[in-house]
Amino acid sequence: MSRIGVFVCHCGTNIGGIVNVPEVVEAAKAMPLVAYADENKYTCSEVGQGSIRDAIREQKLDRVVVAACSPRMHENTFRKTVATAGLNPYLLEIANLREHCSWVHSDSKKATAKAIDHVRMAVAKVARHESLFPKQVGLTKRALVIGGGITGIQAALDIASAGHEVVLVEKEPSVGGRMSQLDKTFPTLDCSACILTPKMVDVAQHPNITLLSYSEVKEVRGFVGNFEVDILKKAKMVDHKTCTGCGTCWQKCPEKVTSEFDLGLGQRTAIYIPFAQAVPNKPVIDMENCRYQKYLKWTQTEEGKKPPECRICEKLCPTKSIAWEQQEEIVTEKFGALVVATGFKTFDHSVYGEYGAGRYPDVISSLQLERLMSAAGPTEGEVLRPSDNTHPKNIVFIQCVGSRDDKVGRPYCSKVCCMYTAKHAIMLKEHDPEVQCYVFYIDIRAGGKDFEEFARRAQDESGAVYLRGRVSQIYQDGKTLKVLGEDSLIGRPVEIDADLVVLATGMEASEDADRLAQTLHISYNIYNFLIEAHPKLRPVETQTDGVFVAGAAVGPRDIPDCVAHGSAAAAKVIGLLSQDSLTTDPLTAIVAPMKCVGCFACKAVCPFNAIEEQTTRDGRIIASVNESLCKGCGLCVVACRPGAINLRGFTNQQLLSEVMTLVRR
Amino acid sequence: MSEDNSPLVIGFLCNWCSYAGADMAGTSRQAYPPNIRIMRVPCSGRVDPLLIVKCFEEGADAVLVAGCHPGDCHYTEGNYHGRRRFALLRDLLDFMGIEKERFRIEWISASEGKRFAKVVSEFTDEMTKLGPRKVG
Amino acid sequence: MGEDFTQQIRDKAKELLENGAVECVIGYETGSDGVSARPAFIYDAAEVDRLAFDNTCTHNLVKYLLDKKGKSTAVVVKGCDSRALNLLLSERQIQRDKVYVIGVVCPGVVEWGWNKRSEQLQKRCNWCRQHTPVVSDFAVGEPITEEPPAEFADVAEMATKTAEDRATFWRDQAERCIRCYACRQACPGCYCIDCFVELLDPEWVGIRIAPDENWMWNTIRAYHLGGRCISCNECERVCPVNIPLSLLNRKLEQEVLDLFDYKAGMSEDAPAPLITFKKDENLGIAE
Amino acid sequence: MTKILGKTGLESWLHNIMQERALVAPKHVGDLILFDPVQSVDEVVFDYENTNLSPKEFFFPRTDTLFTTKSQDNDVELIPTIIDQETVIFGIRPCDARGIAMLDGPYLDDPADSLWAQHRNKTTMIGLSCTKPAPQCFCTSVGSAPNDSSSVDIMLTEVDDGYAVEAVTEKGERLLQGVELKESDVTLSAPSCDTSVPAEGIVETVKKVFDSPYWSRLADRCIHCNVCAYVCPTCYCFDIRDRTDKGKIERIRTWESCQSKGFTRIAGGHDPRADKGSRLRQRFCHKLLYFPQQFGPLSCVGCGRCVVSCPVNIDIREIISDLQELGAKVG
Amino acid sequence: MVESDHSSKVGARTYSYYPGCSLHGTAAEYDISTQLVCQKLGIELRELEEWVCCGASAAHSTDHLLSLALPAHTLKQAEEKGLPLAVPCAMCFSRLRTTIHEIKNKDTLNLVNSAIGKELGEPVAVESMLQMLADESISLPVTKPLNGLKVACYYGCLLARPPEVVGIDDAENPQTMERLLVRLGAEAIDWGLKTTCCGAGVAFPRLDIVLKLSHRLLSLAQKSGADCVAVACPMCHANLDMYQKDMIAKFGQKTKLPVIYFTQLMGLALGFSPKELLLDKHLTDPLPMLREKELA
Repeated sequence: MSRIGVFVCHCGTNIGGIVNVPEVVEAAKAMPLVAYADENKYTCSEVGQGSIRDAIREQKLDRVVVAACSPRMHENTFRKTVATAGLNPYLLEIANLREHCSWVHSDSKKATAKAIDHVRMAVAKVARHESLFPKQVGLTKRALVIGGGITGIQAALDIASAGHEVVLVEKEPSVGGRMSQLDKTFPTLDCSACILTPKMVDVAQHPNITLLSYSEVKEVRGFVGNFEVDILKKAKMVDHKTCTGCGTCWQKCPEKVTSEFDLGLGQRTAIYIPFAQAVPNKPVIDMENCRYQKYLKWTQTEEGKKPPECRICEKLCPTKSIAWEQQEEIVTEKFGALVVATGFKTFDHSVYGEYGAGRYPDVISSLQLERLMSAAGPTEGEVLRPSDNTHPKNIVFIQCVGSRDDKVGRPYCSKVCCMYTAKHAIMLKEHDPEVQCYVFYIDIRAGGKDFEEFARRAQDESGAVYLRGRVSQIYQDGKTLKVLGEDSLIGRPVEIDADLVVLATGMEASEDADRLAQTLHISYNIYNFLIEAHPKLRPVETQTDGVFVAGAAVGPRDIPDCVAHGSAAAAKVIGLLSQDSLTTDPLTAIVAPMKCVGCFACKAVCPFNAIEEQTTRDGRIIASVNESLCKGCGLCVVACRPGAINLRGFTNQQLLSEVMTLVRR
Repeated sequence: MSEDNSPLVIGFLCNWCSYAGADMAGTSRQAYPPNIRIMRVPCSGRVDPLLIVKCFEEGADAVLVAGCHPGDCHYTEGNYHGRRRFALLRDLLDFMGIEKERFRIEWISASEGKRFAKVVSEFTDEMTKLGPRKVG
Repeated sequence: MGEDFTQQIRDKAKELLENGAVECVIGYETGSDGVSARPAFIYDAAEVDRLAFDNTCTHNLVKYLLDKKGKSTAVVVKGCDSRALNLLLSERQIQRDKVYVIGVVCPGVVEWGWNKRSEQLQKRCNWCRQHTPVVSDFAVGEPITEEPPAEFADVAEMATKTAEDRATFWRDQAERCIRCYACRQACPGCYCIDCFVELLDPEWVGIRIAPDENWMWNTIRAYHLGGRCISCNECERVCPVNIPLSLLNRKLEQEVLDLFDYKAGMSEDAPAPLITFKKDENLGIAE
Repeated sequence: MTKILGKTGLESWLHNIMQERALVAPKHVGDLILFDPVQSVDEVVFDYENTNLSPKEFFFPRTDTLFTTKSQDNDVELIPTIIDQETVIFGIRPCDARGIAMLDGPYLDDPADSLWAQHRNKTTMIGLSCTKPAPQCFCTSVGSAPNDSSSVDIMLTEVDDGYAVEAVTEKGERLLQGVELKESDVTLSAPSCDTSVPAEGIVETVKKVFDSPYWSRLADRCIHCNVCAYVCPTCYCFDIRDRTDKGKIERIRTWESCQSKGFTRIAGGHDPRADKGSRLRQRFCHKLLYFPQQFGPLSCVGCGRCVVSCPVNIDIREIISDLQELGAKVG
Repeated sequence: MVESDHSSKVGARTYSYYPGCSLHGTAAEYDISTQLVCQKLGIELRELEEWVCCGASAAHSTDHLLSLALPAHTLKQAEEKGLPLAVPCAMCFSRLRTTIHEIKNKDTLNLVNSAIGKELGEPVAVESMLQMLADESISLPVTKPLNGLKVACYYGCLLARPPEVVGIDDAENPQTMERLLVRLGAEAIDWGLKTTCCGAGVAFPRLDIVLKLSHRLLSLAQKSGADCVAVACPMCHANLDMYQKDMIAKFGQKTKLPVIYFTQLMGLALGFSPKELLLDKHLTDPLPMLREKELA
């Protein structure tokens, strides 16, 4: 006869405010096998946990039900509590009286009845719990960081400096991410390249870090401590072992193509490094635009004009590093932990018809302005109007383009635009004292350290005119851009003849972040930002053990937060990899050999190939579970008609007793 | 049927998405009728048709199974299998006399707290209108 | 039809037994009423003359292969029974090399009972679109080309009733069920060591032979046959209280055809619908 | 002098019985004929060979509650089931009646089964002798006859202008009070029935052929369903398990059969009768050896239901003659 | 009035025609040019017998139900005729389309039905004349291409907004009229204020605003090199055409910019004379410019 202890929590007034806790305790006492029932103000507090431990000892309890908040919050906490009192941590069940009861129902009588039912179900389930013992599983002490922006770089450096091997995978030919496209950084106006490039070099030279640029993660298998990742290394057509990065090839390459790095404002060659300080500082060949590749394709189809055979880079390369026969290659590597730092991309403002839908060349995005202001940019730092390369005098900034706007499906605030617009206003005034900046804004959000002061400086020292209101239309009137807006503080329409309009475009999740999330089995929200395990308490972890997320891939974030996030994720990985072995989750499937008829429906449905074939003494071939691969989803249990396979922690008996106690109450 | 003959709805929620969605409904205080009793399962693929038929055999008025949106499953394929099982089961139950509307399947993600509250409210109202089970 | 088929079967059985290809030939023989057929197990070549084939040979003999695991056995199968071979092969219950299949092209079986025999075809033979065995090592009779696909009139007729009428109809059937499990024991698809209905823990179905428990038993038995039932209709024939189990099986057969475009037992390696899936299929739920 | 009750007289008599007692009679249910409580006389079927299921169900129901519990402040009181409903079974065939009477042996031996006892004395059996026995009937071969009235309370025999009435027990007589019967001198003919089943000395034969391979060969085609046991008037095995619902606990007894897998499974999983042959042999040994040794008569009344209902035609008459043949050879 | 034959034969392109009050009044030249162009293109216009005011006047700001009930009458007639409804005037077009949009709501539908005393069924397709004539599948037998004519297409507000009701190709930068005129040989200039308000709505109380907005429009069109402005709405035409004298007085605009209906330009291209197209009826006379371009 087991003795079950039920501990009902007030959670301050969160539960006690609606649910009549004493009534629940009384009802619990009357339930079968319940030997002890009590209530606590805060069961998760030290006092609360102490009362559980004492009750276990004094009342000789062998099973515990905690009726409090969601098991997703404190199941582990209470498992540790009962473990310290000498009880197997899995002889515990949590009844959700807060998120699923008191917080969503106002009728106290019905909420209490529901609470009692939830406790009754928990008691019925815990009565069928058995002691479970986690197993130790080997661990690959290697980490994979996906995304070579500042967040990924920071995470990789921290993990590597803790002595673990790191592979950093970057989709572009060079690491650096969005930050490498910036000119200055707020609020300190540090030059972005000056603070980023050293870290990029560190990443390239760090003995523990293997940098796989121009590569993408294709598939991820396995589980925490034992991930197996297929990485696609795209064909560079250049042998980076022999290439010294002397630059002859990209200086002589005849094919000029618009540069993605410069966001269409500048050009690059077919064989190129995206920007001067690129790391690795060795080029890749753009297969679409390389003249020789076009020539090769032409030879197969023989249509249209015969393109030149070119191969100039091959002729001029001092180290003969051009390797036309190079193929893309998939390498499969084992890792213990994964960090996703895939960063963000800026909002495509061409959806705004009222701002010219991308037709007016002098209406540019803020990142394009960064390129114009950058010394390594297409105009070597001279801010010129893309239409006629003249110096703009009146510059209009429009805030919240693709942020805080339901019409384009981006209701969230991108957090950093107010700050970089203030930076732009300050820097532009420094570049050219005659510049007059106007900023159309809804609210200025400058919530970081020294941020508000920085934003004030843009208005007080740099003379930027901040107009609270939205711009209704921009149209080209001869050489100038007419900006029709409104200053809602004085309630008057405003019209500005602008030489240059800069749209403060918001932040979005990077390209096909959803596909990567699905590969990693982590969830993402409707904007494709990755969902962290808990927004407040576990910001860099995810639902999947061993997969961590950091930086702007999780949500709009500025550089200081991204770096902090990168280090936080690294700390989590270091914590994980510092253990010699991992304790697996014991909630795995188990086969009853006498009942299995060997139809292997379980093997057909198991997503993790965790079902193996085993021959019994009397020659029958039956199923058996590889517990290190089994993730405890339970698909096999439902597929098994004779009920030969069961799932620890959610056994058929436990779930059935929950239903039976509910319907036969 | 509970005492005041408002319908008894039994909910099987997958731990990674729908149960978290229900938690989200809680944290954002999205009220919904208290008829539902929620059971946590690792995945919608763990919900056994035997359990669902047992609920109806024992007189439950309605069963809700909620899992991750196809493609989002924490175990990659759980809801795909679940979808097939429930599609077949729902037709069989309908054929046996349990109205199709009494067995509802929804894909609710971890961030759709409001939608969870809406689904439960709609479902409970629908069941109240449908009235008690006439046979068995 | 009978005389020629019977002789061919006898000759083949004699040949197989004499050259030791099989230890036992499972066929049909005339029953104690001298009118209807019953399964026959011939171990000795001399007894092949007991074998007979006529239009009362209804039993699905494939079920007996489950008792002959590992022993090479010959079995007489009609069109519908042969699909059970594919089912058991795909679920790894029998080995193809241990089974010698005598496939008889079946012109249809008549309504019969003990000491009763009518000339009217069984209703399942009117629906049948599988007169020619899908698997056979030795064919008896000319293959028949099939007419257009079966329509499910009986299922459609049931579907026109209101939910309450359907519930009452099945409750009456459940009232009569005496849980003798003949339907399970006759079905080639039911080979679990411990059937869910007899499990004590978890006790899915209570011990009482009462309408509620019987309703659950019939529902889950039908569900477990979803996408697996090869509609040999033995379950309905053996039921002592005449519960229309074919209605349930054919409803699921139709649903499986509509939803997954799958027909049970047609090939050895096609995975059953409920243990596979297609990512982007739209099954009309929760969309 | 035989007393006659006209058809209309019989119907009105049955109508009166129905007023204070539950009347069970053969009734059309779908295309079956089953013993079932009837609400009006016109539901009763008079001309039939025999019902598909035996009437044992009204003495040994398929599901029965032995007792329920009532608990206050943690002591538990057991409340046995009391049957106060008076029942009359009309149209029971002599073989079935004899089957019921035969089960008094196992059920009423000390310690008597209270439920069976209550059913027996609360139920009156109005027998209907068989005018034309069915091909599967062989009651005369096992010590009974189409007009054997030894186990019924009242025996009716159909004659031209009604039914000859014979009150066998005083329970029968009490039931017949107030029913005017006509005198008639018509003589009742004794219909013949299959007497070819060599049941004589079968008990000894079964003992001799217990280890013969005949049993496993016979069991080849048996699919081990429970049909034969559940339709048989003399099978009386059951299973017991507790059930809780809304706080009330009841001990349930239901039909069970020696053919089910696990019927003889013992703790630890061993099953002495795991193979098919031994389970099938158990059925016929119980009927033709163990029961006669313990209670006298063969535990088969020759109703032929198992012969008709068995999906694979395992025919007890064929088996008895095979066994006699085998027995003779063994010597 | 141009007689349109009411032959019962329904040609490939047969429309019910809803001219609206302006086209029977001040915008007669839009009506005539439309009828002529349609005749030439083999499009049969059958004017509804008892069409009523479309409610575009002050009605829709004072009585919302009235502004729906009036167009509902016309929709009912068009429904009975069973032909798609062609509507040249942007204001009528906007009212009819808004009504169809609003009666999707059951309660509004019941209110309107009770107001007009009839049951509105499934509404017929309502197309503006611009959308109908700009259809690429209509072959244009151009006899006198408008070579050298630079046209600024002006849509105004009602043809462009709200996009989900009027179904224009792009609410900010529509190209329907440009594509049509280019097929006629003209050159459509790219300018930013095609769908900006001309102020006509407040013409009486605040004429100063009208002059400011219209002047901004016309001066940008002129600066962008337009020889004339093409419009598809009587209100735009009246407002831009009527006050050019005041604009010159107030803002010193150099030369006048003729404002022409796009159907008149189509008429010219299809060979009709300016006289037939009533091109001499405009306050800002377009004929000198057209003669200079050898189009008149």
